[in-house]
Amino acid sequence: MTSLSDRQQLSYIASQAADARLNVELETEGMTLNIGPQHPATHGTLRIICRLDGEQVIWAEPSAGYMHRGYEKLTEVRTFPQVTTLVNRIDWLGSFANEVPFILASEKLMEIEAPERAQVIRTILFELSRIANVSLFLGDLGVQMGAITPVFLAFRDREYVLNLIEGATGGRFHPNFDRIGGLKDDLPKGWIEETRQVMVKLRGFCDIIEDLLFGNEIFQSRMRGIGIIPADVAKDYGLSGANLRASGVDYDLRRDQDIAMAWDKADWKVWTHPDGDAWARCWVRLQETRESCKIVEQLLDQIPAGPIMTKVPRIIKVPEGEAWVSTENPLGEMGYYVVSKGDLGPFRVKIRSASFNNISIVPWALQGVYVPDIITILASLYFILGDIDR
Amino acid sequence: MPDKPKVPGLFKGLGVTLGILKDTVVDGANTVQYPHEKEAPPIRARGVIALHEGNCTACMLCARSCPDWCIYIEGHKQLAPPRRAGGKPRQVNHLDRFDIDYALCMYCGICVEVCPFDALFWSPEYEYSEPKIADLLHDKEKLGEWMETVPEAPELEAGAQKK
Amino acid sequence: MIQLAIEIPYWGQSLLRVLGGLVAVLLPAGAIVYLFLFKMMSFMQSRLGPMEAGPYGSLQLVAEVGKWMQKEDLAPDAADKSIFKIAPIVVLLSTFLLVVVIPFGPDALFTDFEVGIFYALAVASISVLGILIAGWASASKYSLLGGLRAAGQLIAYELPMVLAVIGVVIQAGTMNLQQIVVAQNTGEIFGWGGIGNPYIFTQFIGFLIFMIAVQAELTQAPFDMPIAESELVSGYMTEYSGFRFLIFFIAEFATAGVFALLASVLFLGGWGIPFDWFGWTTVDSVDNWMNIGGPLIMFTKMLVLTFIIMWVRFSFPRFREDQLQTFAWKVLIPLALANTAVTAIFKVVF
Amino acid sequence: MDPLSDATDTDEQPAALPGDGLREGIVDDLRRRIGDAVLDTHISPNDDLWIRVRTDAWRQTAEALKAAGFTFFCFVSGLDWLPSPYGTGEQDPTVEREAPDTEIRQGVTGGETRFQVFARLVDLDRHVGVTIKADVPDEPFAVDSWSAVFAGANWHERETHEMFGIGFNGHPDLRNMYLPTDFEGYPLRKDFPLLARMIKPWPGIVDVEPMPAQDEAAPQPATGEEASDA
Repeated sequence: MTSLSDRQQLSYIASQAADARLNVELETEGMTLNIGPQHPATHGTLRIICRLDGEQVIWAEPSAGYMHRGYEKLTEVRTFPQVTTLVNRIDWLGSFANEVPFILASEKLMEIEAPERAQVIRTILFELSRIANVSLFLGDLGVQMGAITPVFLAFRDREYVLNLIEGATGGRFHPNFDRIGGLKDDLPKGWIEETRQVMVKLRGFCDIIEDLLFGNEIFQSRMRGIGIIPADVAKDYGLSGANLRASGVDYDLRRDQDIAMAWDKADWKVWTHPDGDAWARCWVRLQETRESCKIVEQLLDQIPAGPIMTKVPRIIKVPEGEAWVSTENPLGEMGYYVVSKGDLGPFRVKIRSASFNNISIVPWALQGVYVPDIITILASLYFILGDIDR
Repeated sequence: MPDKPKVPGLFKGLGVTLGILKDTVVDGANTVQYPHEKEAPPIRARGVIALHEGNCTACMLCARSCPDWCIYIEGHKQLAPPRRAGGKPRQVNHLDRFDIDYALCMYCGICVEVCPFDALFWSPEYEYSEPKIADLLHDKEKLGEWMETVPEAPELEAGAQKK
Repeated sequence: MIQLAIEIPYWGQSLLRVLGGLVAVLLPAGAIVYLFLFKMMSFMQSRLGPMEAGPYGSLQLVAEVGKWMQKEDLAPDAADKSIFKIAPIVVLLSTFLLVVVIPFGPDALFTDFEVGIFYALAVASISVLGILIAGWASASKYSLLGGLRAAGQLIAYELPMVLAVIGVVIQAGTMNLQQIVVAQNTGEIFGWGGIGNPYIFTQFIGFLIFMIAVQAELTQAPFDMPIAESELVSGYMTEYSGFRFLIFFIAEFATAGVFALLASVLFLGGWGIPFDWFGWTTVDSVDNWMNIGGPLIMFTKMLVLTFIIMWVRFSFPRFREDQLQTFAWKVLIPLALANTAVTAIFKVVF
Repeated sequence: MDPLSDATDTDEQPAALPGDGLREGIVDDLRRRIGDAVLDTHISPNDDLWIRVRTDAWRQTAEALKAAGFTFFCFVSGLDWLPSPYGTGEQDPTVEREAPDTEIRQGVTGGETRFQVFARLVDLDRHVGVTIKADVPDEPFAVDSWSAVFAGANWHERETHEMFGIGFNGHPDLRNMYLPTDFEGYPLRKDFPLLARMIKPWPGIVDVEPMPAQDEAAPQPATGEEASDA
């Protein structure tokens, strides 16, 4: 890994911004370009207004809100089971991972804990939805950079993971499988064996993407040294997940907090990268996909026998109180601040989604950058529209 | 700017695509030619909701707990023959109308879970798209028809405790 | 020259030439689109590609043309109507002009130009004009950006293409394409004449540079900045639809086919197979059946070269255009000049 | 979870507090930095930490915590403690509803006003997070903006402003984040009606028509007439 020293990083940004300023003094007539809301590079309806000078961006500002469904208002009129179905539509690629923090927060309020077996199966499904989410990212990364083939491979291998999730939970995209106190059902027969085979396929997929994309010199020259985000700026903006770890911050919520899940049962490594550029972010995500495969394979052998659900009354009334739980979702740190006043539904749920913070750095990151690099930086930050707009 | 492109990286990429070409030619593509061959969805797939009319007592629990308000139920009370010979005729709810509007439904499955009399089941059927959106309002008979497509519940993985 | 049974009047010959030209351009384009864009690309992505239209999706091309024909051919109202309409024609024109000079057999050729290759390279740059006016006339930001990028790229890559061809011209000693083909099939490499002397061996660097330059001329994958889907939607072609987009589509693949034909003439020995396999010595002594065999051989060589072009197109991500320009000016052109110098020295010494 | 601390006991020192005392250390450190601005704290051992500060010390708290090591900005948002006058829209209109309770009860660390603004910061090295709350008084319906301290707060404050109407002094541009610029009203306030549930009648109203009375002359047809709402 080439580690660009801080001086190099800042000099690169300064030079880009300097060129942009120079052009402004020459009175060259700038052009305002709207990228989106209907655009192949934005994963959904995000609009980025950028003022260009030639091919360089002087000022860029994302304008979100085209997909705002008003989740926090909706949760106020729904009961707890209904909010679980609502909540896995926020990050629709890694959808099971959305339900888990909300359910953990409610369980913390009710001071109950899912049985051992449910915790392990929850962690396995959590990692499976991470693999489904990030494998699509790896394929889509190719399309953003212009290579057509990786996206088809991504969809092909992601299909196996989605079939697994559908086999266990019933829904490919919206499993709605998590309940306060455990899971809705147990795993069907033969599921564990099938998962093991799919994990082998997914490892193969990661190797193919590494050869096809990451090994490719054109790809490296497009990604290295672009969109460098130093660690303290990342922390200031609240970037989380692979974006933070790519700037050299060794922080992973799966390892750094004790939470009613089974990550501590498997031994796996948290990958970081010193550079903090677009390449580092994508490289860290590729290694994390491999780590997830490793976690799933190890946990598959450690599923204890036992019930899948603890004793929970049929009509759930969560006692009064406030709780905050956040987990390491595929996109970053997703957390729920659940305020309950003791009746059927939550009183207020603050949904802290990862992409909202990840995208708030775009105006800072896009200064003085070329037009194709806008797409590179956006692709490397990897956001999902539902996550930004909620 | 770009360091001189090292050759191996580029050619490894070419090798990969050629490899996939060979795989597709040798052991067939991963895609399924849909109208001719169909992929069977897993047993638990949530395709459509089937109604077992006999069990339904119009208790409206599913309609009340549906987040999208897409279940419409109407019924009336009537007398039913007594269970035991000499017994008093029972008052029972008779179901007149039980519609599920699949244009609104988000397939969350709360109604199937909450139904105390096991009248609603999931069936993995997925081919019921309609040219007109109004036809997505399935009435009692249509939901009855889906009943045969409801599969047996799969046995569970080893170590699972029977609920 | 071959003696035909009946004497074809002059207008008949020119009619034949027009039909021949159409076939020589559209047949490779159709074959490439079906074979490579539909089938090979799908197989490389572990899927089967179009299977519904006709057996094995063979009539997909007809369906495609039919679809584009019946689509409405609209132009944005702020567009500069006249040049907006003729832009695709200009791009297709350059392909037809280029095919005229390519020899397909001892007698099966349109014209026998003394300065064949010089004319071919000059005509190839007309398509740059077509792309530029398409970009400018569409009055949309994306097309403008696409057009400007295309102009910069195509001009930057014409230089290495021309320089790569000079190596071949020096070695063949003539600019007449027919003579180049003959030179390749009769000469021998350092005394061993087993398979003639296709210039791909002695001019390998020239061949590499020429293929990279062709990849850039066609705005294909590693160099498809002008049609960068993920940024400019589809560059200068964004505003086109219906019949005009069909012309652009055909032009794109016809140019790929014709450049592959040109490359096979320059580097793979064109329509000929080594003459002394059949005891031929000069062009006139070649048997008549080569007028049928020649085009077939050319077609297979063209398919081989297009396979490489498309293979690269489906596997590589995209250069950024400043990297692209640096690669052209700082790497390809010096390499081409060096290649020309070395060929000249060898020409003189041997 | 000990019961809601309604009395604003500032310095209750629970005897042998379970947990590693990390959070107590943070609270004491913060008290040293901003003195009596810390109004109320609530620690759930080994789990989470809530701090309520005076409104005018809101930005000062941010700077103090950032200096104390809480460099990771998590989020800023608002809370409206008024119970919703509309209920969940799933009531049977025929049944008379008991009067909706309008009594405002604040959450964990108490408070006086109906609106509160709350934020969360995380110290990545010590793996601990803190939730900071502050009341938002009615007349200067605003708090100081954090965007100078944490650049990430810019977007969060814009969203809180458009959803609750809370002003942020010193914020560079408080434009609407999600809603169209000319949108009136603040959606996340509890008294903002959720229109979707107002227009459509609730299908969950029990619609089982009662037994036809025995002495009624003409027995009603067994199938019962079509109910009104579709």
